[in-house]
This record gives sequence, C-alpha cells and structure tokens, in this order.
Amino acid sequence: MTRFVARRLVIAVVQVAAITIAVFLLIRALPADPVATRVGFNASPDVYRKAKADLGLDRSTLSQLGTYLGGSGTERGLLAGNLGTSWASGSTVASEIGDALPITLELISLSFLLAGAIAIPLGMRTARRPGKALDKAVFGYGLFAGAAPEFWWGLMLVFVFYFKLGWAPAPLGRLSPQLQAPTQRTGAILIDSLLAGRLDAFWDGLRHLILPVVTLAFVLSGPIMKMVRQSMTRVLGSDFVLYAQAAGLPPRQVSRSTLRAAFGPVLTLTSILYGFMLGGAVLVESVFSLGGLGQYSVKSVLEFNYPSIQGVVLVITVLSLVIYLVLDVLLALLDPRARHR
Amino acid sequence: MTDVSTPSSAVDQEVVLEARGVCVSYGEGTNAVSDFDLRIHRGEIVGLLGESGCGKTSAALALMGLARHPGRVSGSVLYDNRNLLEMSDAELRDIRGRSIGLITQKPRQSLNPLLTIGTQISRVFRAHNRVSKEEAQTHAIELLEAVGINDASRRLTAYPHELSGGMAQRALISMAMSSRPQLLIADEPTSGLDVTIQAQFLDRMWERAQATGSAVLLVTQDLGIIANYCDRIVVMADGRVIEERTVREFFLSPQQEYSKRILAVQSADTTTNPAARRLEGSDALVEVKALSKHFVLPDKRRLQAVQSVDLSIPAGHAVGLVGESGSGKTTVGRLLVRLLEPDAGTVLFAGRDITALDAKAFRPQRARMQIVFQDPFDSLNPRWTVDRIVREPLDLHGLGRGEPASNTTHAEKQQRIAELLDLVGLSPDTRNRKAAALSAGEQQRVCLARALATQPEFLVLDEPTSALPPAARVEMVKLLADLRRRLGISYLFISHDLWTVGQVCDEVAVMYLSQIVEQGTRAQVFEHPSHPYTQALLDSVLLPDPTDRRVDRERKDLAGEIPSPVDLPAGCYLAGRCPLVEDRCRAERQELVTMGDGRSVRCWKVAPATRSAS
Amino acid sequence: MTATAPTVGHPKRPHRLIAAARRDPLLTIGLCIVALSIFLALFGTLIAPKSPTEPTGAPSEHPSLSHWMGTDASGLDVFSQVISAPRTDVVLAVSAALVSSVLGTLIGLTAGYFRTWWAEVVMRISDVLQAFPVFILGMMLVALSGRNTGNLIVALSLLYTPIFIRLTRAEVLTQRNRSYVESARAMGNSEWKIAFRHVLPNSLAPSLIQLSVTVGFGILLTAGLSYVGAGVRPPTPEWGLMISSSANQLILGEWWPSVFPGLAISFTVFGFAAVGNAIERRVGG
Amino acid sequence: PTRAAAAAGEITVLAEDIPAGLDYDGPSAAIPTSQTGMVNLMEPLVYYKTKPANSEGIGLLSFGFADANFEGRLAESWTYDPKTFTWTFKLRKGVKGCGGATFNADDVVYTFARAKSVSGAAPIGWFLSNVASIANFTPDVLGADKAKAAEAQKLGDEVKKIDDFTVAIKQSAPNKLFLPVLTIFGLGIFDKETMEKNKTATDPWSHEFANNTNVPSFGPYCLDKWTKNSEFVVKGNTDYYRGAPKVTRVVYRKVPQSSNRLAAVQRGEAQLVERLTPKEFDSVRKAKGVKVAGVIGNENLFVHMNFKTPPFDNVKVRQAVAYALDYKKIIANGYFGQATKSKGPIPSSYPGFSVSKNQYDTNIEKAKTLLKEAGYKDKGDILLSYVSEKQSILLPIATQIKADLAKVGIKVKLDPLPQTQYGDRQLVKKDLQFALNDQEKPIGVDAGYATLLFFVSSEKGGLNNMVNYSSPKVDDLFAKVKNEADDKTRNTELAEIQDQLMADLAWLPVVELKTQWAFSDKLTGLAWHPDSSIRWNDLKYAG
Ligand SMILES: Nc1ncnc2c1ncn2[C@@H]1O[C@H](COP(=O)(O)OP(=O)(O)OP(=O)(O)O)[C@@H](O)[C@H]1O
Ligand SMILES: Nc1ncnc2c1ncn2[C@@H]1O[C@H](COP(=O)(O)OP(=O)(O)OP(=O)(O)O)[C@@H](O)[C@H]1O
Ligand SMILES: [Mg+2]
Ligand SMILES: [Mg+2]
Repeated sequence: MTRFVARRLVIAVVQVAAITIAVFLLIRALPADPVATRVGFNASPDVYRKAKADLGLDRSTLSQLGTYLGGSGTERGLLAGNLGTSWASGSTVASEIGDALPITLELISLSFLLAGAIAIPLGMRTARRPGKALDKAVFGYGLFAGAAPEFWWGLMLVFVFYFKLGWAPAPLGRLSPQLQAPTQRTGAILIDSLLAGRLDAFWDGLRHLILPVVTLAFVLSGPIMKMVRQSMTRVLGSDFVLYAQAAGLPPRQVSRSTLRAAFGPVLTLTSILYGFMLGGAVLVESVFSLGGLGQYSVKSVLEFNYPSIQGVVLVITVLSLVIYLVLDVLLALLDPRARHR
Repeated sequence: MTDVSTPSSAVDQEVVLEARGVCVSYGEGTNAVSDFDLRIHRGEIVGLLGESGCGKTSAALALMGLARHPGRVSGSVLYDNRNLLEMSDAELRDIRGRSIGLITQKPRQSLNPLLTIGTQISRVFRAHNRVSKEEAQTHAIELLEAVGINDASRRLTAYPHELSGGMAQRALISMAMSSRPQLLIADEPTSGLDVTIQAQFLDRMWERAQATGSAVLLVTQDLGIIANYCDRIVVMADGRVIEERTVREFFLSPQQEYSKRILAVQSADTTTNPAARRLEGSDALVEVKALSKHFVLPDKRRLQAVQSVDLSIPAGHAVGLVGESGSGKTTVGRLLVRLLEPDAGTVLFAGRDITALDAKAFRPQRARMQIVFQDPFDSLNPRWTVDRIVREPLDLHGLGRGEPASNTTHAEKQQRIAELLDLVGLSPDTRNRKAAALSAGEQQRVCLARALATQPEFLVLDEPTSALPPAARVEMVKLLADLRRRLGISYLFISHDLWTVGQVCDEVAVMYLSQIVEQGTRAQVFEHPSHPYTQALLDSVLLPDPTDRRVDRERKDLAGEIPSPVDLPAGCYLAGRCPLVEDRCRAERQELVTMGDGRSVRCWKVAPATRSAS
Repeated sequence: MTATAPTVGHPKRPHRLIAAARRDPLLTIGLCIVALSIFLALFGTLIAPKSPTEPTGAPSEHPSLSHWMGTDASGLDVFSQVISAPRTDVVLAVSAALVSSVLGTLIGLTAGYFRTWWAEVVMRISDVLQAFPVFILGMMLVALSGRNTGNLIVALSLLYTPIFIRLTRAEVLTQRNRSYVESARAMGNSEWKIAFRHVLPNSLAPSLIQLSVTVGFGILLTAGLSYVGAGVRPPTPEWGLMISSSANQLILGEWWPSVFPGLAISFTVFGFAAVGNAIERRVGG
Repeated sequence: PTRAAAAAGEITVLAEDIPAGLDYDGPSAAIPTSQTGMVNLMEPLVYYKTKPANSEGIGLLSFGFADANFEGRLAESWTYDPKTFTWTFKLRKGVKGCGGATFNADDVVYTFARAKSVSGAAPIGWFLSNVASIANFTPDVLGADKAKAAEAQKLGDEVKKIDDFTVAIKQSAPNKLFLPVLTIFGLGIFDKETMEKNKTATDPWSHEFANNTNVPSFGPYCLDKWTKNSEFVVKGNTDYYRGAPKVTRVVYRKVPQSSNRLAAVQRGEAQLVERLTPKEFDSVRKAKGVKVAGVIGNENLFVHMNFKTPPFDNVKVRQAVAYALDYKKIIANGYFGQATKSKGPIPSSYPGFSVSKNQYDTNIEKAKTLLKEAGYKDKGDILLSYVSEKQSILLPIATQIKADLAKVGIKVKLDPLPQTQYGDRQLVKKDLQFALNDQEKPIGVDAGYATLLFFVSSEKGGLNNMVNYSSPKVDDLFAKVKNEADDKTRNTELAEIQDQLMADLAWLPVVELKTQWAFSDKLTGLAWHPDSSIRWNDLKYAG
C-alpha cells in the first residue's frame, strides 16, 4: 500500500512538473499580454516598455521560466512554494486562490451532499424495484436534469425565485451587502460564521447558497443516481447478497454489506465529478457572483494574468490528482481486491 | 442388477421439507420454475438433475423462500408444517442458515469479497447462536479444520479472492454446516472443482449427512454424482419436474425421453481406435525437450507453469494430456504452437526447431499446426459470420500444404469452406450466422473447421469438449476420433476428463503441478496406473453406475489441497497429499524415469531405477 | 483500414433500428430529436423565416406572429436564431465527438493492445488532461487560435479524447485476453492485423455508447464556453451565446431570448442522451 | 439586509468590480473601479471648482486653466512665477489623515519623489508630471542605461520644501496642463509618515502596502475593510478638514452582472449603482424609489479605422462608413435616447472643443458613391472588434453597424475580444483594423491633451495614436498649441485641428453618451468628475 502510494506520488510529481512547464509555454504563446490593461491608454510608449520589463516579458521564455521556478534575487520561485504575484491586482496568487478555493469547496461540497441525499436513496430504491413508476420517473429525471446547461437552470431559478417571487436573496455573492462577514478562518462562510458564533451570518450565508447548490445538485444528481442504481442492481443480483440472506444474516448486516459493495463505483464517479467541478463550477459561480475558484480562473484567462492562470491550473490539477489518489486508497480500503495493484 | 436394494442409509419416512406448486418468475414472461413439487425426507440424499438453464438453481433457492434479484417465488414450501413463503422475515431468518443450509454453485462469488473468511463464518454462526465474537472465532477455526483446511487459523484472515476455488467451497460448506442444519441444499457444489477435490468433497458431505442424519438436496448435471451419492433423483426440464424415482430404478429404466437420452449419452462408447503402438523418436512429428515456462504475476511473484516437460507426438497419433486445473496443460499446448515463448527447451516440429525461428518467418508455418480452445464462443470473433471466420485462414495461407494464398481463387475458397463445414458436420445454412446464433456444439465445430482449413498436420485440442453439454460432448468426441482416422492428423488432446481422453487417444500423459508425472499408452495408464497421483485421479472418476458406488468401496484418497504453483514445495510436489509419502519424498525432487515397458513415471517409489547423480 | 468507424444517425441496419424504435418510445423520441437537429444543422439557416444575423425587428419585441419567439436586444429574430443554431452547436458537438472518438479509440486500442512503455506514458498524459480544468483549457485554446468553429472543435476534441482512450483501452484489455484473439494469432495474423481487424471492432461498444453522450456534453460545453466568453463569435447563431447575451434582460422581464435557446439545448441533449441510453441497453447490456 | 442599510448615512454602492489595488503607480491604476477607491481615500493639492448642477441634478465642474477654475485642497493657495516657471503652494495646516498623521510639505515632496522613482508597476505619477512639464521628469528615468536612469530617478530641487507648509514646484516650460494634472487621481498626496512605516528593504516606496493593504492619505474616507474581489468598505474620516462626510459608511461591492446591480437598486438593497446598460437605466427611470440621472460628460462612442490597414487607409472608405451609419437608430436602440450625435472626436465639455465644419449624416447614396470612387471591393474579411466585457451594450450597436454597412456593400464580421487582448492590440500592437470603442476619455481635461494623446503622430511625440493616424498639418498645429499662452489663439488652433481630424476621419465619432447612475431617491448630491468616479463625499443620504 505504502509502495503503491509512493509510486503514485512520484508519478504525480512528474505529471505536475510536466503540466507546469506545458502551461507556462502555452501561456507565453497566447496572443496578448496584460501590459496595456495595466497601464491604460493615458500613458506613453515609454511607460508600456517599463511596465513590460517590470513583468519580465522582455526576457526570453526560458529565462522567465527559470525565474518562475527558481525565483530571482529575494523573490522565491515556485520550487520554494511561491505561486507568484497576480499581475492584475498585485496580491499574491496564493492568497487570492486561498480566498477563492474555500468558496468553491463549500459550494460543491454542499452540492454533492445534496445530490447524494437525493440520488442515493432514490437510486437504491429504484434498484430494488426496477420497472416501477418511480423507477421510470427517476430515469426520466436523470436524463432530463443533465440535459440543460447548469447556468441556464441557475438563471431560470434566479428569475423565478428572486426576480418574480422574491423568495431568494439577490444573486450577489455569499452574503447580503450590509452584513459584516465573519472573521476569516477557513474561508468558508458557513464554517467561519459558526466558529465566530455569528448565527446571523450563518443563516444568511446558507440562504445565499440555496439556489446555487440546488442548481448544481440538480445537474449532479442525475449521473450519481444512475450509477447508484446500476451498482446496486449489480450487487443485489450478486451471489453473495443472496447467500447472506440464505445464511439468515440479520438484515442490517446484509444491507450494510450491500451498500459497501455498491459504494466503490459511486465513489469513483463522485470523485471524478468533484475534481471536474473544482474548475467546472464556474458557470454557477458566475450566475450567482460567488467568486469561487472557477470564476477566478476564467477571470485570470480573460485578463491574460499569467501567474494567476499558472497558479490556478497548478492548484486544480494537484487537487484533482490528490483526489484521484485518495480515491484509489479509499477503494483499496473498501475492497481488498483493489489492494494488489 | 435387477435387485433393487435400499440405499445404504435407511430412509426414515419423516418429511423434512415439502414443496407444493412452487413457481419462480423473473419479471414478465414465462416462469423459470413452474409447479414444482418435492418432498425430502430425513437422512435422504435427493439428486436434482437437469440441463443448464432448466431452473435447478431457481427451484433450489425457492425451497428457502429465496430468489435471485429480481425474482419472485409463489406456491408453498412447508417446513415443520409451516409455509416458508408466508413467514415473516424474522422467522425466515431463523430457519435459513440454521435449519436449512445452502452451498452454492459459485463458491467464490457467494462469499462477500470485502470481508475475511473468518468474519463471514463467525457472522453466520453468531446469527443463529448466542456466542461471543471470540467463541465464534474459535468455532470458525474448528469448522474449517473439520472440512480439511490445514492452517485454519491463518486462513481466517484471508479474503475470498485469495483462496482457490476448492478452498472457497470448503469455507462455504463450513458456513452451511455451522449450525448443523436438518436440510442441506447443495447446488452443483463441485462444478468448479477438480476431480480429486470433487471426490474428496462429496465424500465428506456424504459422511456428514450420514453422521448427522440431515437430508441433502444435491443439484447436479452429472450422472456420475447422482449414481454415486444419491438415494433418489428428480429430473427437471424447462422449469418442471419430469421424473422422480429412486436412483437405481432410474438407471435401470428411465421413463422420460429426456432421461433416456442423457443416460444413453453417458454410457456411449466409441472405442474404435487404432491399436496403441509405441513409435520411436525418429518419426515423431512433434518432439518436445525440457520445456519450461514461468509467468510473472502482477504482484511480481513467479509462477512456474511448466517445468522440464518432455513429450513426443508421433505422426498420426493422438496424445492425451490430463491433469488437474492449473497443472499447466494449456500452457504446454500453447507452447507447442508457439503462442507462448518458452523459457527453456526446444519444440521440434517435423524436425525443425520452431522456437528458433523469428516471428515473421514462423507465420507461414502456422498453416501446418493449429489449436482449438476450450471455450468455443470465446474463440470466435463475435462480429463475424461463420463464413468469414472459416475463410480467414484460407485468406492467409491458401488451401494449405504449401499452396500460396495468392493462388487461391474465390471460388476455390467457397468450395473449400463448404467442404469443411460438411467435414465437421455443420449444415450449409450456418454459413451466414454469427457465433451467438449457434449452439455450443456448433460453435466448437466452427472452431474445428477453421483449424482444419489449411490442412494442418498437427492439432492441439485444448479441452475441446469441456464447455459442451453432455450430448454435444459425445458427438464431438466421436467427430474428433473420426477426423483423426480420416485425415491422419496428430493430436495433442488436453483434457481433465479421463473418459474423453480414453475415447480419442493412444497415449496419455498425466500432468501435476507443471510436471508430467506419468506417461504411457492408454492401456498402461488407465488400466495399471503406477504413479500415486494417477491412481487417485482414476479412482476419483465417478462412474454413472449405482451398483458400483465410490462410497461403498475402499478409496485411494489424496488428502489436502494442491500446493500453489507460486510456492512449490521443496521435494516431490505431491508429497503433501500422497498416501505413500516418506521423508525422502519431502526432500528430493523427482525425475521422470522411463521404465521397461516404455512408460515413464516420476516417482522413486514406483520407478526406483537409474537414479544417477543429477 | 477496414475498421468501421462509428457513425451517429446512420446506423448500419435501418430496418432493425426502426423495429427497435417501435418497441422503445424513449428511443423513438430520441431519434426524432436527433434527426430534427441534424436536419436543422443542414437546412436550419435555409428554412429560417428571417435572417438570423441581422436585425429584422425592433429590439426586444415580445413573441408575436411576425416574430414567433420575439426578438433579442439587437433586434434579431429569436426563432430564426434558435433553428439556425444547430449549424454551429450540433455540427460542432458531433464533429468533436467523432474526432475524439476516432482518435481516442485508436490511441486506446494501441495503448491497450501493445502494452509498451509509451502506452503507459499516453495514459499518464491523458490522466493529466482529465485533471486539467476544462474551462481554462478550452479558453486558452480558443484564445490561442481564435474564436471559430474549427478551433472549438479542436478544443473540445482534446477534452474528450482521454475519455475515449480510457474506455477503449479498458475494453481492449479484456478483449485481448479472449480466445478469439489467440486463435487469430494461431492462424498466422500479424499483431497489427489482430489489433485492427479483430480487437478493434469488438472494442467499440463503450465508445459507441459514449459517443452519443459526448455529443450532448459537447453542446453543453459549447454553451458554457460561450457563457464565459470563449465560444463562437456573435452574431453567429449559437444557443449558449444567445443565452449569455440575453441573460441580462431576464430581469427586465424579457425572458424569451434566453428561455427558448435553453429549451432547445435541453431538447437536443435529451435526445442524444436518450439515443445513447438505448444504445447502452442494446450494446452494453 | 435593508435593515442595516436604513442606518442614516450608510450606503451600499454596487459596481462591476471593487478596487483591485490602491497604488496609482500599481498594476490596477487603469481600472475605473480601482480609481474610485483611490479618489475617495486620497486628497489632491488642488481641484476644480464646482458649477451648478445640470437639469438632472448632477453636479458639474468648472473646467479651464485659469486660477479661477480651481480651488485649493491640500494647498490653500498658490502663486506662479512666469519667469522661472515656478509654482509656490501654501499648504493647509491642521489636516489630519486617517492614521492620525498631520499633513505638511514632506508629504508633497514624498509624493513627487515616489512618482519620479518609477518603482511601481505602471509609473502614472511620473507620466502625469511629465505631461505637466514638471522639470526633470523626463523619459531619462526610464532609460536603458541603468546607472543613468537611477540618477535621473532621484528627486532634485524641482519639487522643493520651502518650509513645513510651503512647497515650490518648477516646470521646464510653460504648460497649461499643470493645474489640471494636479487634480488627477494619479497625483494624490500620500501620508509620508505611514507610508515610510510600511516600507521594506526591497520595496522602499511601499508599493506592496499601498496596493494591497491601504493607501494612507488625507482624503474624506478611511479604509475599514477590504476583501479583494468582493467588497470594499470605507468609513468617513471624522478629522477630514472639510468636515466629516455626511455619508459615514460606504460599502462598495462587486456585482459583475449589471442586471444584478439593477435588481439590487430596485429592491433597495443598494443605494447607488454604476455602469448599467443604457437599456437597464431606461427600465428603472420610472421605477418607484429609484432615480436615474446622468450627464453628457466625456464618454463617446467611436469607430476606429486603422490607417495602416486597407481598405481604411483610403479616406473615401472612411467617409463612406461615416455616411453609412444610421445614427438615429444607434441612439434610439443602442442608447435609448440618452446620447447625441457627436460633433467631433473631443468631448464637448472639454475646454478647446469646437464643432467641426466637417460633419457626416446618414446618407446611403453618398456612401455608395464614395465606395465606388474609392474602388472598394468587398473581400468579406473585415473584423469589427470590440471589448467582449461590454457586450451587452456594444453587441446591439455592433449588430446595427454590421447591418448598416451591409447595405452599402461592406461585409464585416464581429470580433469581440477580452479587454486585455483588445487593449494589447489597440495600444501596443496597434493592429486593430476596425473597432468599436466607448472607453476613450482623456483624463487631462483639455482638447490639447486629447490631441497629444490620440492624434499627434508617434514621431512627433504622440502618445497613443492607436489608429496610426499621421497628419503633418495636425502635428504642426499641435506644436504651436503646446506652447501657446494665449487662450484665444490656442482655441482657434485647436478648432483647426478638429476640422482636420474630422476631414480625415482620424476617428469616426458616433455619439456622445450620457454617463448615468441609478440611485435611491433619498440620495442627493451626485456630481460628475472626469474620471467618472463618484466622490462619495459629495453625497447625502436621507435613509
Ligand atoms: N436473476 C435472473 N434474472 C432473470 N432471469 C434469470 C435470473 N436467474 C435465472 N434466470 C433464468 O431462469 C432460468 C433458470 O435459471 P437457473 O439458474 O435456475 O437454471 P439452472 O438449471 O440452475 O442452470 P445452470 O445449470 O446453468 O445453473 C434460466 O433461463 C435463466 O436465464
Ligand atoms: N498468462 C498468464 N499469466 C499468469 N499466469 C498464468 C498465465 N497463463 C496461465 N497461468 C498460470 O499458469 C498455471 C498453469 O495454467 P494452465 O492454463 O496451463 O493450466 P491448465 O492445466 O490448462 O488448467 P485448466 O484445466 O484450468 O485449463 C496456472 O496456475 C495459471 O494460473
Ligand atoms: Mg444453476
Ligand atoms: Mg487449460
């Protein structure tokens, strides 16, 4: 097991190194740089030149890569753990990602919880009673929920529940404008507000998450439900469940082992979706102005903000690879057959 | 034979379980089991016979009120005068596993892959007995020892996938027996097992039934098992019971057409072989010397599949290769036609070392040697029609015997395909069908036609009959024997079924754990086996004759398990199981020694001679 | 190469498909939608009652007899845009799905059949590609090469190829152990011939199922890319672009320019998903 | 939420972004929302005097170059010595910054020294000083020779502390732009004491601190809380020398979608919102509790045609385009009437503006004739670029223009580009062929500055001639304008320049549009400033 993890880690390091360099080169091939935006049009060519040199863009790509990785002078490089400074705002990329990431994690984690809460019981029930009306309804739901783009669902929900009915808060971010945000500890408002004992902020934060979470959960629950159903059907039809019944084992034990055996594929799918959503939640994030990692990454690309793009790609890729690794470890813990690989 | 004596254990007339009008259905459509009636008495062993898919398993499970997902059971099953099908879940749970035990067809799949054997056994035990976890654990060890698993306490921590099929089956038995059920339902309990292990297992089950007086419902497709172990037989076809008799009556005078047919099949004898004669090495078509092959498993362990095998197959002869599963038969077969590269040793084909040729140069040679695999469906490209399948070798090599492919016209090929189909007894209208639309027997004939297309001189037949239903099996054996006579091809006939080998081959080689342990003419090996393993192997064969039951005679058992090929013992590989074992056996590797009558044996006790300094 | 490339909408045996469709209403609906969307992709711009790229009315007109789905903020006819959009959306998604499936299947086949060191490298690369944030990759590719259909196809294909590699490779890994492969070898076929003539056709099922689903994903991702500003150029009729440029007007009560294209996407993706599902039930078992 | 907002004097302002950084020599100085942060926290030396509000109630400024146009802010009064080109400022006493520091001459000297150091990401302070001809603020500071440049970056006696409350600033030549430049956010005065406290060895001018933490100055507001990318909260500076602001707390929040900002102001969740689309402004004009008001200030919609790329190198093609556009439709459908047809490329509110005698009204026939004369052949490969972030405003207009041009036989494709890419191509690469642009507002409020910025050829020192326009006549005239002391002559020369620009169609001005805001009807005092950033100190909220 340890050897397996170690091997995977080594591969992951190579992968991350490769992607870092690839992205670096890809970015330098982009057709624009942010010098003009930095300086504005009320300036002279000298100023542009100065700003460009400031960003190091006048040097060769290789030497820029060297600086990015190894740092220069007093500035540490990536190898020393420094993601650099955002060209758009001048803050460190690490701190900006540190602000955006918890928002996304909070959003997608809640969405996955909700999606799971819908999909798992329904999937299990329909697996136990295939062909019934509920099964058909749920099947249709699964096909339909995934068919519309999530930002459209989000817009429709905002239109109905905010603009028309006025039930939902404005899609203006994580908290109401006049509410003081709780002291930042984890960056996730719900957790921070509880830590700070700020129930008002907690409820407000929760209210602001309802529509985005419902939107995402709606889209996510389809594939998860399908997988639960499929996996449960397979396990329910398997001989060992039958044998457990034939041996007169208590039902709690039987359903526990059924669940455990059906869990692997569901966990796999969920992890892959979760990894995808780190950057893929951008559409919902922008409909609701949440300012998460996805929005940050899109903004970085639109701004041609090289260090931010680089940083966000790195963070998302590393997180995804870590998720996949954890997934494999979990699968191995769950299923002894997966341990020999 | 007219004397129909009562079975050795007197059947007590007390009814344990009675099924009336049981039906099982899986969703819409016809029932898998309909109107199933059955009565089982105390201490009785009832055999349930029928072809694959006729509903045996469904019926057996229904007796416990169970059905595979998403099946439904109806009718009534009376146990202890109560209808199982109307009981609450709690009551059912109390009966299942405690009063009625189950052993299933697929032992490994029936064990929870995520839990250790120990956990599973003690869970079942604790479900029916108020004991602590520790007590259950101790009991589990006892149970495993009782079914002949050595080192039981270590096995408790093993997961099902770490066990061999035989071991998994035993774990299942110990679970089924843990609460001493009154009725044991055994659903083809030995279908995955080797003959020696099968015999061992059935003996033990029989003994236990005798000892505890519990009844057994034994589901099987094998008349040999029925004849040897059962008191009464129930025959099923298409979900219905078509015949119910005592075993002796059944074998004497089967009533139903179906029963007659299967009985006829099993007792058929096609021994019309040319007289066995031993040929000298010079005119051997295939000559194998010191062949070895190992595989590296994913966990980097080394598995020795074949070890210094010598074999010679004279032109026009059929050599049988028998042995248990995993002994390396298939590997030898694949090495001979160079589907695998050997680690060491040579394969001379018509005097030429084919292992020395490079892959490209060897390819044309393939027209001269072919192989037929065990699973005919798996061997046929599922997307191709029979026509295209049989044409493929013609496209590659032409009509064979040196004729280049480019010289062959389309018409010639069409002609040849028709001939081939006729040769293997397939009707011309199969030509445009795909494999899935053919029966297993027909599929295997297609494989044979394809193999014969280029007029090869040598054919490896790797268990060509074992995936076939009994009737088709006999037909196939007849066909093979017939073809050999007509075409004069040499066979290496691989099988673990001694009967079919006997029908086809002149010579027999017996393999055990990567080595050949005995080799000789059919008569030598079958009639006077000398190696202890060969003896046990022959003894394990269950003949479909209720008057000569294995349980009634003295047996030459092999104890214990086959060692793992990854972790071979130091001395003789059979040492752990052999009745003749001595200290020397455990210390020394054995050599294959040729004896005076031409046969070779790998056992110093049987062939003590000429042991030179190795 | 004799390998039959999977095709959507042109099944090999139409009569069988029709028979299957009759038994399966969901498949019928799916096939109708797919057929309609392909028809519109080919002829949508021709049968559109108004020009989909020029103002043909006042801005933001309500749906009416002259503008069935109203007009958008630029005065373009929404209905004409909705039915012209498959030219972009469906063509783009279908081509991306085809390109990535062919590419992915071939790479997956070679990686799975010839298990050499570079197969391992290919797999690790496709791992990373899958971990790479989709939108950044899409936006960067589009920024690099410009906002046009061809480049979007390349971007989408790059995103979807790893899925097909993975699926095909997994299937090839099981197929290569089947006896028919060994029989073909015993027959004297070369390894390449075995790979392409025997293993490939038998490893297509997962890709075939995935294909239809991928078309749906492609439509959704195209729309998503448009929403974040990396899709095709306006005023090319494209559903996602229509939604994103009209999302602002929802609050002004102008629901029609964003609701209709959203429904169009839903229908189309639903149709492809339904067909994919039917294929799955038939082929995948 | 409305509960909290009800507290009198506290307002929520929504914009598409909040300040990304506060250092005007930093990376975000060009972003309008960042400028809003700077102008509300920092105080200039002098500023324009106010004028009576327009009919919509928006306060205006008295633009010009005379002393009478200006009022003292941190400077109480000033004198100018035309012989030595030296300005002497008497500074205000007793001015306190947010951190408690007291303002004096050192702060002014520090501010200019920092500007000259060009140590920031974008040296705006230096650039403005250079534009105002402050002595020794030459391009030498950016020279390639490091040692020489380092020497040039040191502040000499061009900005000199006379005593604690007197500072003298020397120009190298007379330049009318001196006072106007001092009003600009890019020369706001730092609180030296606090800045110095936060410097580091590698960052002696505290750029990091000013940009990311707080910019210490003497302005009306003090930074309370700043969550980047989310919200920017300020409190009134109770010590502000002009009296504590009436709006005591402002929450400036980022809401990227304009429709969401609109919704928020409609529901009373925000008191002031900026940069809605014209359509959205129009939709709330009659809403209850919400007011919409605006002013035609310095925003124009232009069509840029690149002089280096055919077919636009031909003046007849440019003129044909000008005749082809349907200005009425653009005003009606693009701006909902809140715009007027432009009369020239310079904002009409700027001193020196004059109505050019060359005007182009919609005339399809004339356009067609001109194209024929020009021998125009349509290749269908013209891309009309615009900033994709402004799509909701520009797309309908671009679509209209596309249709108008199609009528005369010019086929164009729309090409929305992200702001950054647009800026890069417009300002650095200068290769946009055909572009639609509504964001060119010269910060120096003067027709002369605008000319220098946009129309003087690069060889003659033109700053940002983005269409590669080059006219000897304009260059010559500008050389005169530059050193012209007499306002009248200067204006005549500028008028001549503007005639020429319109004859050449250096830029095609389409419409002058209103800068608008939507706000609570309880909010009063809104005034327009040339950078379009609201000074929250102007406001009064009776909530
Ligand atoms: N879970 C299931 N769902 C649907 N049909 C099933 C299921 N299990 C069995 N069947 C069908 O019911 C019939 C009887 O199956 P069953 O397994 O009882 O036969 P069997 O005689 O035990 O066959 P075998 O010898 O192959 O074990 C078969 O036609 C089979 O296809
Ligand atoms: N490709 C392979 N990789 C690893 N191990 C293999 C491989 N092929 C065969 N083996 C192992 O080699 C041993 C001999 O296998 P082989 O198939 O030759 O046995 P067999 O006698 O034909 O058995 P069976 O009767 O089950 O067909 C077995 O333990 C098997 O698990
Ligand atoms: Mg069965
Ligand atoms: Mg074998």
